[in-house]
Amino acid sequence: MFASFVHTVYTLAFATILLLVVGGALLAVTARNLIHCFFGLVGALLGVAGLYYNLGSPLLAVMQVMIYIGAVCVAIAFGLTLTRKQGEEGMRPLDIKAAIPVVLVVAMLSATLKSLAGREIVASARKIDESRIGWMLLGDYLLPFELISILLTVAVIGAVTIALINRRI
Amino acid sequence: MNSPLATALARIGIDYRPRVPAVGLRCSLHILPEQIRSLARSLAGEGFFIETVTAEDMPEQNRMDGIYLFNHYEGDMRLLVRVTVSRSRPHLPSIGRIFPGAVWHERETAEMFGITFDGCPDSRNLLLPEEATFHPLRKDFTGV
Amino acid sequence: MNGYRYLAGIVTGSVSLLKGMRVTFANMVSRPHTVQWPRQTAPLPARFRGHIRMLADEETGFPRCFACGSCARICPSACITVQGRKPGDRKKKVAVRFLLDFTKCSLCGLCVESCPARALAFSRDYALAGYRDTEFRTMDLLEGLASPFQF
Amino acid sequence: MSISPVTIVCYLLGISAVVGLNAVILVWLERKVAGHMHFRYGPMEVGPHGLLQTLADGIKLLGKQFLVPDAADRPLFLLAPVVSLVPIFVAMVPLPLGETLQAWELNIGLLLVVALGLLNTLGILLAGWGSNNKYALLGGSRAVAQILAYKIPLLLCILTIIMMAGSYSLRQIALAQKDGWYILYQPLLFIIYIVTITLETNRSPFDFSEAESELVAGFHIEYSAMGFSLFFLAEYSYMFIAAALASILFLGGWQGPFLPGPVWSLLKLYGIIFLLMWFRWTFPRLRIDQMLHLGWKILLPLALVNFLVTAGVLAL
Amino acid sequence: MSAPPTYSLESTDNGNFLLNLGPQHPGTHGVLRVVLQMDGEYILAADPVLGYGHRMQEKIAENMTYLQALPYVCRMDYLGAMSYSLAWVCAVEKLCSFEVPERAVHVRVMACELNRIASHLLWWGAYLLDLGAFTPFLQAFADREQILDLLEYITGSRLTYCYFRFGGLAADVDDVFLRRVEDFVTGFRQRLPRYHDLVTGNVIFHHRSKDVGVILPFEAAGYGVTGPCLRGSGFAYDVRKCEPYSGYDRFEFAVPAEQEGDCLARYNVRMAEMEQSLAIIEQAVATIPDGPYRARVPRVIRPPAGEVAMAVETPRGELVIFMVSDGSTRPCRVKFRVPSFANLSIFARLARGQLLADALAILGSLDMVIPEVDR
Repeated sequence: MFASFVHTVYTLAFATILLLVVGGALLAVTARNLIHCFFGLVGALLGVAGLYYNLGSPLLAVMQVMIYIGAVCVAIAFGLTLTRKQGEEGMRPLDIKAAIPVVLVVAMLSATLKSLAGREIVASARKIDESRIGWMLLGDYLLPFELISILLTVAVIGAVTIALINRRI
Repeated sequence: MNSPLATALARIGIDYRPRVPAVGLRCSLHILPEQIRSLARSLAGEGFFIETVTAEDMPEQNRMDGIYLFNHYEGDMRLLVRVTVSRSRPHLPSIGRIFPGAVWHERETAEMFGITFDGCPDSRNLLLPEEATFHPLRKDFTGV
Repeated sequence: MNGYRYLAGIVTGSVSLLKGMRVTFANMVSRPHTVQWPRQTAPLPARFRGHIRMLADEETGFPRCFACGSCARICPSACITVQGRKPGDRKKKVAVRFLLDFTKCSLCGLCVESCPARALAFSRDYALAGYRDTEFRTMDLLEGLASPFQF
Repeated sequence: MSISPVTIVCYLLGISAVVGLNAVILVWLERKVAGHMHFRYGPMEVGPHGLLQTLADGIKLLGKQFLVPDAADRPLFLLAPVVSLVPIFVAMVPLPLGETLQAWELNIGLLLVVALGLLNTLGILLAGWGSNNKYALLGGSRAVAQILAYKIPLLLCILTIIMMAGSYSLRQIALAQKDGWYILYQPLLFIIYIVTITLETNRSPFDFSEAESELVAGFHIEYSAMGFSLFFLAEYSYMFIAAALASILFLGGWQGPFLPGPVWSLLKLYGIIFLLMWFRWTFPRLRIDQMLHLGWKILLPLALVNFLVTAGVLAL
Repeated sequence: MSAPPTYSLESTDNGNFLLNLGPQHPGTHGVLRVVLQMDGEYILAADPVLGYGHRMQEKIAENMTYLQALPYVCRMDYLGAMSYSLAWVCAVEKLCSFEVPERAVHVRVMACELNRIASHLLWWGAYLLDLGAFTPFLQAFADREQILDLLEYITGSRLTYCYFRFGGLAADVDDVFLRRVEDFVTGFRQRLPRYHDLVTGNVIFHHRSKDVGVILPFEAAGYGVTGPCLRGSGFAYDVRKCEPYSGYDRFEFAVPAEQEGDCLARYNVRMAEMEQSLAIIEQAVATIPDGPYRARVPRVIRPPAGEVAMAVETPRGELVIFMVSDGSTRPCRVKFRVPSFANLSIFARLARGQLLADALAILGSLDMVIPEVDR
């Protein structure tokens, strides 16, 4: 009785996370209002963080929140607040080009599901030591790590540039 | 006596006749509407500042006087300038492009007395409502 | 040199902030200046100008006002209405109606100064409140005073 | 991973109690501090020295109508206070307020708290945008500009501490200061940290997003009743979290002589909150570009130099 | 010198928008409305909209006797009401050539200077409030309260005093008052360093006010800027010195002036002015003679026909009452040349290209009283 209640709660929590990911992603691509798109993206990224957590890596989940929501999304928001010109209303987000990613995603998903069919899915990764991640990032994966850090710099510089283009004073 | 006031007045050919400053005025002039701009330009060149632009309504004599007060930051050089205009169609040249601060005074005078300031950069009402067309400081104004 | 100025700026700036914080802290531990009205009241000065009130004649207890109307004439906001009548046995008139429109009064005190009978004085009421504006629109200053016309 | 839902519900109730009580106390404290700094008494009428004034105000706010402006973006407008408030409940989970007083010992607790602190800005942006009011919009965009300036020095501060303690766990960090609080080793870092949390909690002299004399009330200009009080609750809860973090990172958390742990925790925490209030009632507000200058040109280099020096000392 | 700002309600493309600052906004100190055309946080153009508190004071004065208009005059500038009363009574005294007893002159100067300090204190607090600091406002109030107590002691009123009369005062002052004034002067002198510690030296305050809202000297003349705003731009023009009235030539005081013309200069001028006012009050208390407080003047004032311009240095600058008398009991034409009006007219010029926060700091530093602008 109690166990089933716990199970229900977990299922509900997982369903919420899924809803956040899928709903957020859909909102991000279909909403006509730019800020709605933005918050759809935030929701989707938060949901992904939840997925990471469910997969047993809280560190990754927290990093997801910190980097994607804290840094990337804030940089996007910064850009948004500086460039409120066109696109707030009347943008047509769905045209024929939108079909391409949809087709790709459907193909990828079906392939994944097909390959997983019949196997048991275990939602638990091995517990990893954070310090090992640190050593790996500063050792074997130093170059990719540094390359990724450029992403944020570019985002910030991009925001500043966009801001400066229209500055008349 | 080589005060800025005398210099400014001499430049446009007006005699400088100082008054006893018991009434707070160093000099009082009565000039023609055409002269006001050149006077203002000459005063601006000597460093005078604009104190106010206003008017006085005299319905018995069927005239209206535009009144300008100038003063100098060196002190005690208040100049009163009166310019008589017709009460029925009052027009004055604007000095708003010479003294930018005069624009507000002219807007106020225009709405209060119905004097049109030709060439004033801004002719909206200042203190009265935007759509008001009455002129409350005229003596015959008794209320809306 | 620039680096020195940069650091010096940070240090002097921080010191100035600390100075300010010292002042506010000193404020905090000093005694508050407020008067906790209505539990405490600040002293009213002797010349306090409240709304005007009518003084009574010491002998008769009648209003001192003889309705000359000089207060009503001098009042800039025309908030005084005064009427008088002559009692049979006296030479002077006595006010029978003295209304103050306190909603218009600007408390300038010109009426008190102009009164030839010294019949007006400032009251010391300052916390007036009422349920209707009419209570202050027509304040009857003769209320509570005796009248030669009452029988 | 196997915490029963009942425990979770208990924790949530406990955290709600802390959030609510903290807000009540802080609002009262803020009014009192402000009052006495102004030669006033502050609230005096409801309860002894006005202790219950906040409660009365809360009840009043409950009874008020929550207005949604016609022109507002309704879903965003309604979502904003929730987005501001909800992360607090999660961020309070790993905070240790005593030896045993901790909802959940999490090995990455510090990162979690810092990450969730970011969501406050999103709440402000949401409110600013959803209100469809120019003042609110300016407030929202200021909040976003602000976060870019203070987050990096803040993270550098935290990284330095992590480096010194060798752990992300708040409990471990506090325990690592058994022999000497980090404030003794890192006084400069403490100052930088205090400045950044003033920025993070949107308090004067950095209250740009609500800047009363410029933007009237900034991002929450259109909020009334419960919407407004939720923002209020969020603001004071973020203060609580930021101050708790400061007491754990620099002042040894609950550790101290004579008194029990939670008492020490609260003393340090409210001491830091008092410092924030003291700032607020002393300083004029900076201009937004001066704040950016402060963040990028003063705090960031100082924090970076401090970080490098600490790393060097630790490596030796 | 440039033309006034032009803006159009339609030009909101390219990210610009119009911001309606006021008429109810904590930064405008009254019912002033400023329409701002903004590009993000920057102001492209500002257009002050006046008249929300317009009461037609000039027409009121023309419809009243000289004495009746006296209470109304105070209502224009409720923070410097003494100076306004003084200007009105001095204008009438000049028209009628009344003599004022020496004692009354001293009390007038004392009351006006106390009022000036009170007004500057309020400005000090309100300006810091504009910059986002709260404590200065009430710290200033704590001291201002003492001045109001003093003025209430002699006038019976705290804000709109109506204390001066033609030829003197409404009532005499006593020794208690003089002693209290002396106490206040010494006490306030001791408290002034706290003001400087809290604000003047503060690094944030310096950043917010230095090089912000610079009034250039030639602009000051073009707009007729007066008072501390003018003296912050390098002109030591003070009516009390240039055209001494009401016995100001008997007292020794300096006219503080600064060269920079920014908000900080205006701030420093006002702070220095408070000290000068203290010096004047001190001298007035020390030299106050015995004697009548009011000259005998006719009960009905009927000045000879003529015109008079009476200039007075109010806390905000030069007030000129221009009065035309036609020999009747009522003035024929009264013009109030109010200092805030001139000082506000330069605001649009100063606000252009500034950040919103700076514009409000500039507005605060000009020390406006909106009922005075609107009249």
